[in-house]
Amino acid sequence: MPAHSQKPEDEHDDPLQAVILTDCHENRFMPLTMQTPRCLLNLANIPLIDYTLHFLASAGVEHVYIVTSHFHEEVESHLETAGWNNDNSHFSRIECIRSQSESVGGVMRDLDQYGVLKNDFVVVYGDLISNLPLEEALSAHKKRREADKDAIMTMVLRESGTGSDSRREKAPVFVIDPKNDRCVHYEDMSPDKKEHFVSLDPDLLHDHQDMDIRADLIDCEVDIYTPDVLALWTDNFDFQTARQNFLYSVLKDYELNGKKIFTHVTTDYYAARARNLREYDTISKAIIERWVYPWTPDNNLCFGYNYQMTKGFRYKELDVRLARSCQIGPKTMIGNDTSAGEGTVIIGSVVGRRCIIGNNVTIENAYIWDDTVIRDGSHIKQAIVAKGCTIGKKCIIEPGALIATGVQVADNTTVKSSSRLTCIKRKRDDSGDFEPVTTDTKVVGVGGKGTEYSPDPDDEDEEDASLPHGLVYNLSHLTFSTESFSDPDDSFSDTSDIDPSQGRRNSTAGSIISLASDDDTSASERKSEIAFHNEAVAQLTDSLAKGDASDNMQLELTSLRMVTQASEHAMRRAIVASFMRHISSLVSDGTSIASAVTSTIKPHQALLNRNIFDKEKASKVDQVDLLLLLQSDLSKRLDGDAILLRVTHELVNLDVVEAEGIEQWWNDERSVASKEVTRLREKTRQLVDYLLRDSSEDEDDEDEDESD
Amino acid sequence: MASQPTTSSEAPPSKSSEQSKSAESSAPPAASSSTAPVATATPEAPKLSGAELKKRAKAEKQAKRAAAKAGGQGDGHPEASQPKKDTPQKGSQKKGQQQPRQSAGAQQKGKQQSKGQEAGAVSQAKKEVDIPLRAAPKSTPDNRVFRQFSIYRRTSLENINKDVHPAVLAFGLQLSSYQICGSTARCIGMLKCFKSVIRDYTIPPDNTLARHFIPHCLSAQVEYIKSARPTSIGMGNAIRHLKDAIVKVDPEMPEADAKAHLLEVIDTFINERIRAADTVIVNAAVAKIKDGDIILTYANSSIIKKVLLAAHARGKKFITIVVDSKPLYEGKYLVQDLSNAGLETEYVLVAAIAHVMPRATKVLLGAHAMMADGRLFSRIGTAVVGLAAHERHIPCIVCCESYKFTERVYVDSYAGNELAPSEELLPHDSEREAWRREMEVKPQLQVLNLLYDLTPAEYVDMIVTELGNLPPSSVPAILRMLEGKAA
Amino acid sequence: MPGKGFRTPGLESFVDNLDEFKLERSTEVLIQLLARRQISGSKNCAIAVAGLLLRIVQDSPANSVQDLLDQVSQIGQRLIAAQPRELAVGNIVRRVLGLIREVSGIGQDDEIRSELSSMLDGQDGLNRPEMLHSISTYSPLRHAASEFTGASTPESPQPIKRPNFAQSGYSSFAMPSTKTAMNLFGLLAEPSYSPTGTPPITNRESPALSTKNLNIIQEQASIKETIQEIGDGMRELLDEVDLAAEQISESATDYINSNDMIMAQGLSDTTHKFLAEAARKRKFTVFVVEGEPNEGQATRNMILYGSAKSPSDDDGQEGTTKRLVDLGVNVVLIPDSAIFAIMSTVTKVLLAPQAVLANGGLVANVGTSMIAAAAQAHKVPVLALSGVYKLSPLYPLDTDELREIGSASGLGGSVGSWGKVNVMNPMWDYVEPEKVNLYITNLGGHAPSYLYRIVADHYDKEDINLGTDM
Amino acid sequence: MSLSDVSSNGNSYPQVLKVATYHALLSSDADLTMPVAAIESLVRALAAHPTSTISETLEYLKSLVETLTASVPNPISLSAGTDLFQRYLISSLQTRQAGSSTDFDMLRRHLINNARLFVQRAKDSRNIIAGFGKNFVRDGCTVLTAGGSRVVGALLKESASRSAVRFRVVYVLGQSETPGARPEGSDTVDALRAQGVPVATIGEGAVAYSLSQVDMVIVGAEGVVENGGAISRLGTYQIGLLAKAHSIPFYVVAESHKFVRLFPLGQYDLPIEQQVVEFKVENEKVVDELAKTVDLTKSSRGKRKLSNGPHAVDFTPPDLISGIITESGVLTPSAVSEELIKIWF
Repeated sequence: MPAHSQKPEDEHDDPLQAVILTDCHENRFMPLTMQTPRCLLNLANIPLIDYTLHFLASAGVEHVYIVTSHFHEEVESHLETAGWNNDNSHFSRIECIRSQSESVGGVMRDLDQYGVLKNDFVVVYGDLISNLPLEEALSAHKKRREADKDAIMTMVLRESGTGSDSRREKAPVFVIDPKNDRCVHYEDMSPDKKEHFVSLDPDLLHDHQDMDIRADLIDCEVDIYTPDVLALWTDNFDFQTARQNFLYSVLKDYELNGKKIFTHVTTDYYAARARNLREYDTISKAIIERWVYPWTPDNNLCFGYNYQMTKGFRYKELDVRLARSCQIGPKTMIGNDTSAGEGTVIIGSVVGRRCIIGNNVTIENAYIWDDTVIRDGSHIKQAIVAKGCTIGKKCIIEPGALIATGVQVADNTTVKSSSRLTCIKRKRDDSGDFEPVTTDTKVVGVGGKGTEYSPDPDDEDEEDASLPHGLVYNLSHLTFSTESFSDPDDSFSDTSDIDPSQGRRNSTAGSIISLASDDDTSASERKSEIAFHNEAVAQLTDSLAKGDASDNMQLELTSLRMVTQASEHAMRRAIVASFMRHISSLVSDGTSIASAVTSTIKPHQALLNRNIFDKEKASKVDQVDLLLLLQSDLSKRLDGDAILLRVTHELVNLDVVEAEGIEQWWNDERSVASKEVTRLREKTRQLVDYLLRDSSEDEDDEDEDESD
Repeated sequence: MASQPTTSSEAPPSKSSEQSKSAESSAPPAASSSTAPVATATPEAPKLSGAELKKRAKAEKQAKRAAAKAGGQGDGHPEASQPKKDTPQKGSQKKGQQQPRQSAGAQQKGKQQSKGQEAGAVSQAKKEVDIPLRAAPKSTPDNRVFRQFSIYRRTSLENINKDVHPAVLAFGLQLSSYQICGSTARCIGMLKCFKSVIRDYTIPPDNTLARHFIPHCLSAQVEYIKSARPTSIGMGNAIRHLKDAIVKVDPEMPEADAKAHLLEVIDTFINERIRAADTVIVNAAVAKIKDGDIILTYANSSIIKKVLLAAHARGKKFITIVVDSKPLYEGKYLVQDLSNAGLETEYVLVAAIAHVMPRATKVLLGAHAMMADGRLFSRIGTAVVGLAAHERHIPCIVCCESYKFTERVYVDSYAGNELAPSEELLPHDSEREAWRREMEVKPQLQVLNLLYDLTPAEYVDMIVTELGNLPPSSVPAILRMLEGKAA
Repeated sequence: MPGKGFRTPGLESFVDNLDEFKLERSTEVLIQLLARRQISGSKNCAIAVAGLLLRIVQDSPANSVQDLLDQVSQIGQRLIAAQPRELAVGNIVRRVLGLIREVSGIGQDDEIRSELSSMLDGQDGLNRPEMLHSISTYSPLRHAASEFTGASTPESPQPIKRPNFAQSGYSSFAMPSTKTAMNLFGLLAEPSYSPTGTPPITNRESPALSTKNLNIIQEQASIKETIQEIGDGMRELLDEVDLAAEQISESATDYINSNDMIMAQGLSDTTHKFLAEAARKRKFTVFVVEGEPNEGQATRNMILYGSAKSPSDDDGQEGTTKRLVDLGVNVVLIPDSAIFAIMSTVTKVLLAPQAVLANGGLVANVGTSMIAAAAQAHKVPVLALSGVYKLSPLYPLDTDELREIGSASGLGGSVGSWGKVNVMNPMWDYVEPEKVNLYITNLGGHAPSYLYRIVADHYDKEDINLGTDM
Repeated sequence: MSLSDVSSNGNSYPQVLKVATYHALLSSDADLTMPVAAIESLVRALAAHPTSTISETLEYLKSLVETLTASVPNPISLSAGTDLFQRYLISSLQTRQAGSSTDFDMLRRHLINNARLFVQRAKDSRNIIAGFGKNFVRDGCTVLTAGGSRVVGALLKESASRSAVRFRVVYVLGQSETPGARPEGSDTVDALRAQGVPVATIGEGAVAYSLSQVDMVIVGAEGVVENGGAISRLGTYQIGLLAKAHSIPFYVVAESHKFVRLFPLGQYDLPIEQQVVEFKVENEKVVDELAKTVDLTKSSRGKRKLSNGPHAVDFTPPDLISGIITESGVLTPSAVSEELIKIWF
């Protein structure tokens, strides 16, 4: 980037261009997005698209083309007011292109028609918030391009930390050749999909010595295109989406088109898209917590803002009137000309400009947009109240509620959780313009204005059922244990006795939901248990595969345990899970059950012994526990009963489990808790009977006092 | 240039091991004898010299340790140290090539020689405890810093003493890779390993446990553990405790019983001096936490974690600020665990201490060791935190089990400190590579990665021990008490 | 590669475009660059701002110095607003304003004052008769008469944005110079222009008026060369900023002795030059404190390549500056945590402030205050190296507001990975005056308690409150 | 001593008059500070006194000043005023083409005509201080103050008037000397509470105890001396020490006309002699010095006796002071001496 190497002119010879896609068809923010496109919604009191534009400006982009559709005028007028397209702006050209097409593919083809994009350009979405520097990616792209005409595209991806937030609804899997960052395969894995595996073309394997298969990448769809890409889109008129269709198939038939697509992975920068309300929420928080520095409120990037920050991420504009007894909690943002009355508490919320907030109002983790009036004694929690609304006295807005522009809620009304109020609806005719709704007093109370939003029938089909709408919802149906990637059937063994959503929540901590639920420690303990379990199982399975000595495995386990303070039970569960997984994999590879079992158990009896501490004791809790775990684990597996028999037998032979242990297990009602477990243990019956007949025991304490 | 360190290094070893702390007669010959070939070997093959150096370094170390150990138990030492002196010699030959692949960032063949050299240079350097005038022009004062400690880190299972028990082997690796970190965890881990060692040990005919076990079995383990990472004071105390017990074992006692007894001894140590102590301390410390407190802590001390979790469990409402720093970033684990447990937490790096300290109401610190004069020996950076707290009159509480107390007294943070490999300070492999290359050719460029520092007693307001809460000044009193108990 | 690649906007691109863009655009661009922190560091900011202002002065349509002043101070305030914590911006603007006054001798032009005071009366309840009294420190002609020239009727042009102290981290710092000497007398001074509006004494008034009119006349006559002159002055200012580091380093050998053990907070350009200069005569050791999380990379590169950028992203032209190690300095890189441990062997501490405040305190990269404290605890002298352009006339009212707080991702991990933990990454520290022993500027060494004087010499009282609010 | 030998030139009438004027002024106008009262009374005297030549006037003034200082128990801040006045005369005479009588008359007239104006200015300067001094009081901070300083009062009230800033005050109230009377500062406390500012009143003994929750200390001063130290109500010094010990910023608020040309080296180096530390043994009664000092006839030239009354002061050395807030901005103590030097040389 140093200047000396470059005359300023050539910026004008080949200016860096960019395309912003402001996707029109948008239901997740409904009814908020009825009259305004999503890219103009306020996030932390600034329209989304401004972040995107600043992002491009900071990358040195000179020409910007904004693809709009229904809301062409709105976008243009915004550019006008925000001074983006006056002649002093950073962009020497900024232009709105109206496109009727509903899909990315369509837009791309239109762009190709339009033919303004002569040289490499950046493609982003109008809801992108990011502070990552494109420079490296751009120059790398440029380099490759010069080297190889077919290097047509570079995707800029961000590494998510573990349990990152922006990863909830999509789990893209990129297969990348680490040597040249080339992306050789892409698969889109949404969590609700049942099958969790990537199918690789075998040829890849000998084309590339090593490949990274990464599911930890956050894809904000920041791409660097060469004009050829547009051509490619045009050639394949059936492509709709940029990833599932375009990327996937271009990579797939590399043989045909010979086009190469590359990735650029950044680690410690922020990039996210406000695709749904929960992301909207997390991003707002991220901005307030300055993750997106320098895109922080108090940097007042956009003209006319003058936020100041005080301790604890409290942002106030110059002219905010607060009563003496009014408390402003941390992570709060309040716009100009807003006043808050006595005894009012505002925590972790964003309040827009010109709002009037009465006395004794509580606003918690909520988003109040401009010009809204909130009367005395109302409580608002984890909700969005759009522009120009009125909330009456002593109202309660329950978590997840969505109140669209202009709605008026009468006094003493309770707005139900996750209800979405609006006061306009789209006309039935296809004119696309709006008409006021008939007020439903049940919802907004007598004297209120507005009603529950009902998605238009023609939108329904586009609603992706699996996708969450509200700010608050149960994530459990979306979650998947990290392990379930490697080996689906095991994901049960966690879920069986721990609800992963519990654990998951913590990892999504920071999102609104977590605030609601995280305070109970049980959840967090389970979280750490899950963590331990997955970790341990992973460790053990591959050391089993590697055939490590059980000593090392034990040490690994204990060290892991020291970190998570997992219970002995957890230890056993981990061991059982991994062992059984190993066995069943052996079996599925055609090994006989018997040999599979012995080969797995025998070398590691020490390990098992170390985790059974009740040899002397009369009641063999641990052994019973072990067996129960076996039972439950195997109940999910192919011919589990046979394996169970083998395993128990093996265990008895190795004196890992004593006859009493078996006996107590057999008589334990938990072992007949459910139908299939009972079925499972049938095969083992004769063994048990045999054992119970002659309970001959020989003493042996194997490393017993390893216990802690 | 490259061979510079070696050439300057003929003389040092012998003189060094003289005044190496508890050195006694038998060590120096051993050391210097092992060095003799090196001196000649060096010039023609720098590659060799690297390996050689390491070898000599190692040999010396062992000799020295042998010496040190000799202090511990009477005779039987010479034959003990004999085998050890040559095993490494053939071994470390290989090690020259070995080293690179082991070292953290995967590196290529190209580096071997230099790698060896670096380690060699340092391990050789560390022997010169004083700065001989002769070396003055070449070595400016600061080199002192380096010459004092061992930077030697075993990262492989190559050529170790055959007597080392597998459990101990694994343990060693976890030490050197920080998988087991924090003095308490290390101490417990070690003792556990010793238990399995004792279990698998059999007294050879016509010998007694008291006389045979330490020199022929235990010492090997200790050596190895030390070679993985210098033992902490707590571990030292534990070892001494064990040795005492062993020496006291009645020769008449049947083997099984004796072993059982020793296991017993270890268990009681773990349970009384560490586990029970912890619970007592936790209770005492929790009592000091009030609602609305803002507790600031540094790095990741196991005991502090227990305290905070316990306090939270007992429904106290407080905020925890975790201050963290290079090289280990342990605080990240702490803060995650706390936050998972539902505590309200904040996280900053130590540089930002001035920003967070004013808000803090109490400072809780863990200890690596307590010096007899009440100074706190703990993770590097602790001193700064202590200072910041002291400046603002914020009470600074140290939680420390009494088994970490030591009669030793240091005046500055150099004494008794541990120097970790400099790579750990450098983020990327590429950068490590660049620095390593640079540091070879430019001896005046160094990266200093100390692991501990010494906090002046006046920065500490209270020490919570299982024997009660006490001011730093009464640490020696406690020590006396403990001596009394032991005797 | 960037050669033909795209370049992220920054100081270079700005300076290059300065001449071709329209003035307005350049201004906008600079404001954005500052706000986006794409131009950061006191030196870069100073250069950029000075560059822009120079341009303004050169092709300003202003037909009176007054217009020029207004123009500059308006744009100046917007620049300050863009990055209020980067005090260098404000400093340069004030310096330029002062310069204009000095050159044009408008120092005692009452219009500004009366207007200024009127604004102050009006909006801040501040009225300070003595201010009307004060003579610009720059004014070469300090004729006693000036003290009587009274403003008859303040015809105030567009009101300057009111210094809204409520939000500002700063307050004006008194100018103890002749003018404040006068303002002790302010109480008893001639009332002619007092807000209480006692009828002025006529025969005092006339000469005043005449002198004033005179001023204005000769102004309009000489406006062109005045502006010429101002331009030259500003170029000097630019040079001062440019050469500050060198000038400071010239005195290096007075402060660093052989076998010194220096601890340096990072390796800023200034520090580097300073040490390099000293290394030519002396042999010493420097412990470089890394300055994680924000400065670490730069520091390491500075040691290794002699430039803050690693050669890779500096296409091949590293080693422009000679590295300390090549000069025979013992360089020891230490992490921030090791400060206290090392301090016992250190003989001097070198700080490189972002900005220096009039009370003798300073703002520098985070960790500095910790170092200063440790040094104090060990009774180690602390030297701060700072160009005069970093010396700000502001008094820190709220030290929290001096500090830039950066992105937590500097501490590694992404938002999600931190869960509910509140991660903070402050980038700057404030160091109290009593923790600094000596300031070494391009004018020489000063005790912190004396800085107020240097401030007085470099800034014109009128300009101090300039847009401190944003 | 008798009135007659007070003045050098026998003419005693104006003396009495103006000493009376001084006290009258002080009592008449509550927020009139001693230096200003002094100045004004000087001006009036000047008006009454038909002097023609410069030297004569100066001479006359000198004598006036002496009487005046002689007349009050604690002349420190008063002398600030008188000094200022004299210096102003002299310096402004010098700046003019010295000696030309028209100029002198001019000056004289200016002074006489604008007596009220000076007072007004003095009061304005207080407002100015309040006007920007209030910026020291940040949102959510706690201020500790002591004594009955009107400037500090004004400053705090001003701050309280800003809705953006919510702050708390810890007010140190000494016990009132005359039993029954409320300790000085109580009215400020009431005023603040009336404005909704939470105020805690503590005894002087509780300062150290409360400091840990205080963000800054703001006190007034009777006089600011040459080394930048402050002479202020008894008890200020100890607060300064404590603030230093807790590294809490300690600000002194004073109008610039309170700058005194005085260089005390310590507590007992003040131009007045106070019987603060009085050693007694049983049944030895201490004479009530206070009563005496009030009436003139008792008072002797030079140092006046003054017991631990409301006027007792102590000296806060500059190293304890973080900043001196004057109407022209914040001065570091080091800057003060320069100020004064400039007036006198």
